[in-house]
Amino acid sequence: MKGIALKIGKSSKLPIVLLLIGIIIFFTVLSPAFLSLDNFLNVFRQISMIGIAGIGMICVMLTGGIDLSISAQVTLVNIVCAFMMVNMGMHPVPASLVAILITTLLGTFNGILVAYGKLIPLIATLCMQNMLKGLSYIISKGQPIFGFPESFKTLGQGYVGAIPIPVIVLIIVAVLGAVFLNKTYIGRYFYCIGGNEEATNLSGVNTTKVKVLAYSVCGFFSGLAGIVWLSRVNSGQPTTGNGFEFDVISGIVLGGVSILGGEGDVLGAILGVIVIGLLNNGLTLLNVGEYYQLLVKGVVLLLAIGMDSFKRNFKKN
Amino acid sequence: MKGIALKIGKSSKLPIVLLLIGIIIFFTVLSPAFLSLDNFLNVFRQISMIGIAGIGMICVMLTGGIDLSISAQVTLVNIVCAFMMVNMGMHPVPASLVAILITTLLGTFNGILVAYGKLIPLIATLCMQNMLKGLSYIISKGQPIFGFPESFKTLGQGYVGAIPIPVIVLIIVAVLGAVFLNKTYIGRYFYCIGGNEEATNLSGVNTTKVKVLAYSVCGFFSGLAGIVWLSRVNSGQPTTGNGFEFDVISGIVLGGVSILGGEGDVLGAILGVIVIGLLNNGLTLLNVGEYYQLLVKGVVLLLAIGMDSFKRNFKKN
Amino acid sequence: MENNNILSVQEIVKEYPGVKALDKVSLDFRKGEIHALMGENGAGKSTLIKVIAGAIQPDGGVIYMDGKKVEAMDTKISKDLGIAIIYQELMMVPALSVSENVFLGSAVRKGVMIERKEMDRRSRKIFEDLGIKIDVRKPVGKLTVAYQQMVEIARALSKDARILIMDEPSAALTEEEVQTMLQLVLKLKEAGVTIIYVSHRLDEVFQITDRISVLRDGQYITTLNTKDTDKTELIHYMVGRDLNETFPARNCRIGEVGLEIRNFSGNGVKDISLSVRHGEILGLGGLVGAGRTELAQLIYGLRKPETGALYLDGKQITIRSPKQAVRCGMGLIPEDRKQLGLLLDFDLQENISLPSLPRISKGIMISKKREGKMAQDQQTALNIKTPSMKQKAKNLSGGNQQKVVLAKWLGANCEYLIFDEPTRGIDVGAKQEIYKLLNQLAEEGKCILMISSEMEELIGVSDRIIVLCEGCKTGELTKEEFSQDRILSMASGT
Amino acid sequence: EEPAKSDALATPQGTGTDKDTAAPAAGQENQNGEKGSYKIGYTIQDLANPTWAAKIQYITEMCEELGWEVAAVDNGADSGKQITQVENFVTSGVDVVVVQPADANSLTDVSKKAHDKGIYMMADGVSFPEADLSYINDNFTVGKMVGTACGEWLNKTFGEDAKTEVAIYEWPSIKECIDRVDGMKEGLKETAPNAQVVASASAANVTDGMSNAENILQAHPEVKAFMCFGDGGALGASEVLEAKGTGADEVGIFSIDGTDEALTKIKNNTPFKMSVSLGSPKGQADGIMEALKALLGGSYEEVYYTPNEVVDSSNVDEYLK
Ligand SMILES: Nc1ncnc2c1ncn2[C@@H]1O[C@H](COP(=O)(O)OP(=O)(O)OP(=O)(O)O)[C@@H](O)[C@H]1O
Ligand SMILES: Nc1ncnc2c1ncn2[C@@H]1O[C@H](COP(=O)(O)OP(=O)(O)OP(=O)(O)O)[C@@H](O)[C@H]1O
Ligand SMILES: [Mg+2]
Ligand SMILES: [Mg+2]
Repeated sequence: MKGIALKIGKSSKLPIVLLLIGIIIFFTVLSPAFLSLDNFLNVFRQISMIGIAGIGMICVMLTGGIDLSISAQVTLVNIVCAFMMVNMGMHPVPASLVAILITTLLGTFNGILVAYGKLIPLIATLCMQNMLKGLSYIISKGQPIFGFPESFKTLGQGYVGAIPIPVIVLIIVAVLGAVFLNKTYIGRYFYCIGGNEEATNLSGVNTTKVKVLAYSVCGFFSGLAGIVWLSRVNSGQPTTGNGFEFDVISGIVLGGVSILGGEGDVLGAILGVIVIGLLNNGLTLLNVGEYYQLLVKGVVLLLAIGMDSFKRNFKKN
Repeated sequence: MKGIALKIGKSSKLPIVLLLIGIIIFFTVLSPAFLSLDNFLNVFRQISMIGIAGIGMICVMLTGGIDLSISAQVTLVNIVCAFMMVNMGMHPVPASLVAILITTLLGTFNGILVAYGKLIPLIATLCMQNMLKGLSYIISKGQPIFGFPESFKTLGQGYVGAIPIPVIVLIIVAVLGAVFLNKTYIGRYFYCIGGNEEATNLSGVNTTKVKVLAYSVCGFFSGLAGIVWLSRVNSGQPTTGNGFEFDVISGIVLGGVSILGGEGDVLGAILGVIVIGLLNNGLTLLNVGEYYQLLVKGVVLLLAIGMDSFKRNFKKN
Repeated sequence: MENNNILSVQEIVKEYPGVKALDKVSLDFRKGEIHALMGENGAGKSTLIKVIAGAIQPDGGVIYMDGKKVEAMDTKISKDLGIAIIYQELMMVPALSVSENVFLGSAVRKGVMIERKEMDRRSRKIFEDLGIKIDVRKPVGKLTVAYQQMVEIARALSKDARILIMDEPSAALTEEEVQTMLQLVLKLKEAGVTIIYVSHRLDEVFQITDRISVLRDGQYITTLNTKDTDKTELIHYMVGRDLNETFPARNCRIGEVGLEIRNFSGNGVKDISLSVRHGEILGLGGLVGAGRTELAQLIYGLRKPETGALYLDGKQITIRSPKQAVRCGMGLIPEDRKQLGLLLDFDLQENISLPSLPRISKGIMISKKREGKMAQDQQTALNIKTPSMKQKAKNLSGGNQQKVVLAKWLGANCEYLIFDEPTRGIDVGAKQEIYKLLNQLAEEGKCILMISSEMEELIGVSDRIIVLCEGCKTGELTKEEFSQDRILSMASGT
Repeated sequence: EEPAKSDALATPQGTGTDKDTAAPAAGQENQNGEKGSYKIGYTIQDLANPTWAAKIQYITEMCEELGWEVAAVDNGADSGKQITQVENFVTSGVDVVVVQPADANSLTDVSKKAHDKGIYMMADGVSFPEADLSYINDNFTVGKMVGTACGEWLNKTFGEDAKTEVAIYEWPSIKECIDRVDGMKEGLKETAPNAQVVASASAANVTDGMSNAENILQAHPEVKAFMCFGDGGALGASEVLEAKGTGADEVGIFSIDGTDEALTKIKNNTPFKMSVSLGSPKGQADGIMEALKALLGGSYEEVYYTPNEVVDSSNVDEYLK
């Protein structure tokens, strides 16, 4: 705990932490329902899917790439896993594993397109997004698939003590992700590639393979997020996940992950995602209408990143 | 004409031109309705808004930025211009001009955020998108605004000879854009900033101001696109423009505009946009269902950029 | 093939569009020798090194390591064979720490986990051996070029290589640091490491190498035993004609004070006053980190000074941005040409015309004719070696790139020029040309402020020298007072 | 008490028994007895949909008059987001959550949470199993009304034996719209068996409606009718036909929603022939308010249906204000 506090003080996390504190104070003052363990657990459960998929996205973005197809991967996981359980009578566990395997392979395919095929990540994964979306519709014929075994709900809706299981999954995933990115040499390769791909390659690192790996990891976490999602909503829907990639990307970029690659970490990303989650939650608690929510969210985020940028540039001079 | 042909042969346009030809042959064989002047004019009219806004987006992307708020700018223009005409009884011409002025100013504001405020373009303009969307909803209360003066239709629905006016607007804008980017030194500055901002700054270019200008230009063209759009649909809708930024960005990136800045041109961008327009058109002519359209579009675009990338890398070795 | 050849290349060919970078080059390197690779800018030295490293694939030819043919060399194989390389271009990951960069691609690890403490410890040790104080936890991006170069050297040293290839490792270093490094190189040689050394500094080459091979225009010319040759002969082989390696004389007609700063502080420098007269070259000396680049940034409007005033021809002017500086007739040749001097993906013509665009335009329309002519003129004037001015800047050799940066400012007709390490990484021939150019510019009455870490250059070219140490001005020397010892003692603040 | 029959035509259906089994007892007593002020959380699929937006607007106004509070949010047809919103409503302590479900099967868990806290769950548009009260429309029937009207018009205009071509605007990612389209096809088949659906495209807004109409007419110039799941796409098709100068008797457009914009077109003798009104936004709002009052009053029916009324040139003036 002290370690983290120190780290925050030293690193560039200060602005986002301040923002977080600011938001919490603001909403606490205005809404009595806001500051409660219950509500915070709510928020955490709500952001858990974004957070889980975010961990994968960090990997890709560190290498200087991006994966817009994660939303469609989530959709596909929803449909495929639901289909296997309902139409093929599979047990939830193998069905989930197969679904995650599929997105991991899809991620790998994205990686191959980008690393070996040298396609522009933005466009390649956008194409994949379209294809996977189409595929999900075709499999489901546009209809929701529901009626899962009762046990399947546990992952998305269950609790361990007072803590929702998705939150626990998120925490585990985040810790693993942080260790992976910080402490393993493969994680460091992601940073190296984003920072200077040529230099990394010249140092004898097979940057192509490492990049593929980043996308596979991303696929894996999208799959996991998709399963948690499915279990939470308890019905496989072809519209699930629309726009999800944007939530994920904007959250982690707010938390300091650079779209140019080479910069960012799990802690920051999670903080960024939490900020967005709290904003959504707080504004609803305050009974701010949808229209005004858009406006307010825009202004708050703008102020937030403005403050951050100001800090950074102020320090420089 | 020969000049363009030569240019295409020499430059990197070959793959996208081949793709275009491939698509045309493919649909011509399968659908008798495809290959006709009428249909092509149709397609051009359909893509004209994307093309017009695309010209502005090129400017921003050349400098290494991006403007996700263009969709919301289009929405705002729709609502504000409609509001001025219907609720305030303004004449279409001043109403349009005021609306375009507003988006130009909004673009300038984006530019200030990015250039002076040093905010990350992706996030800053995403915030703006939210805010402007919220604003449009608030102004319109979610209701369409309709009942414009009859004359207003001309811009979006009229013809000069056989050619739809939006197409003419697109052509004029594209030619102006091409000249601006290719032949003027300010256009060159956009490229230079994307190529190496610091070096450009050291060479005595006020990169900050030039970047602001790029966003202003982008705002201007979003405004123009919005007015054409409003005139075409003849009703100001608060949903207009949702997802528009994606169409624009994917079209021009397909046409070779780099998301890293410094690369791309108007001709390529327009070709990219046309490819997407023809795909949409051809697939509908063939009565390919929504689900399968997504799949097919994904595959075709992937093949297209794959071919392009293959060519590029093949040539290198 | 001789037994004691550790590495040999046979008939290596590498062609780029319009350039034969390597034309059937064959060379042997003996175990445990220090072998210099010499040649003008663009001779093909770096290309040969990249072929050996497996960073680029040759169009023809064979590489033998320990007498065995190496099929399809790549970076991984060369690393495994014990070849370590210091590239001419800095190969850094800016956001990562010094020690992670030192161990880039070969992190110390236990299983999949990296051992950060161990890496820090080992890199600290390497820097100690090099006699350099550096915070190994600091992100490399925060270091100046000189320090990054040190990191590059440390990286090669960390590898316990059998063959160490150094492509202009000294280009960014000061005399003192070069000496420390050379001592280390000699120590490595004693330990049996083979060293291939590329440098444009003849002194270094004669000081440490055993043999010297010369390339010219992509062709192998000859190999000489260092002790059997001298500078004149070597230069003859390199440039294909005789050239004496002294500083060209100049009849200086020094005029009025042109550029003057009074009491500049901020950006790491403290209370600096200096003035440059028309027709004068003012040298700015000091050790790495003395704050010379920072001072140049202040003058050029890139950073805001906290105090102080700037006068151009007696008029006080506040310069807030490079744009204003350029408008007032200033030009800056930055020390890091790749990051700050050039648009690498743009062609030479576009690079050269950039500062002059408004001037050569009709209204806002660029006149392609004038632009082309301007580039052509500069190519002739500076003898830039390239098949075409439409070549991308990144495809030029280091020396020619530097000429392009110079061409930018010469084309812009600047009155006050700041040169930050103008001959870094430039061959003898080109150096001479640049010295001549400096003289010529001075004769035209321009004010020139030249930052240089090469003592001889500083003394040979300047009319007056100012020395900085830790951001403060520690001395000023007139031509008669020039001496290496005095400058060094001022630079180190003693 | 039985909700008074309003002109909203909100007709209570069902057994008429008090639903105190499902009704949360705890919430009822403290909220019913003491405060006359209620908080309502409303999550709707798309707040940019003019009908829905207007409906919410009316509801908000009516609630304000009563001193109630309404928070309306947009779930974008995303079931995950919807659950989040309901959770947030539950946390903020509303009395009723009204849901226009993005997915009727995904609300089990949150509904339980709501019920545990004594909060009512109400369905708008589409029912879901845990809803205490449903205010719904029957999408298949509505679709069938469109199909029937279209078939009758085709028969009348081109004769019963004519092999006419028909295009459909769908939105296949939403179940309710799929039901509507199924109903359209059925209605058309029953009334005009010779008519053939030659094209279907997804068009939810005016812009897509226009592009698709242009493309469809290119491929099938003989298309005589457009059946649309909503007024958005239909308005686009109408815009294209009007611009082409197509006469009102040449092509017909049939749609659902009954928005003012559509009704204006119907009145002005354009190809736009009819739109099924699901009650004017005001009427719907009235219906929902009645249902809400009944629900909060503790005596309510399980299901209330929206009115489905064909609006065409014969009765358009009654609906246009
Ligand atoms: N990627 C490339 N594309 C095209 N030409 C290239 C490329 N790399 C090098 N060249 C050309 O090959 C030639 C040899 O370049 P090289 O970098 O090997 O020279 P060098 O001897 O290292 O020069 P310097 O001393 O300036 O570093 C030059 O003419 C250069 O322009
Ligand atoms: N030990 C060090 N570790 C890291 N950075 C250092 C160290 N010492 C100095 N620096 C950096 O170097 C800067 C000064 O370097 P600068 O490039 O201005 O010197 P210079 O005199 O221009 O030298 P040169 O141009 O020869 O590299 C300092 O502001 C500081 O940021
Ligand atoms: Mg070289
Ligand atoms: Mg320096």
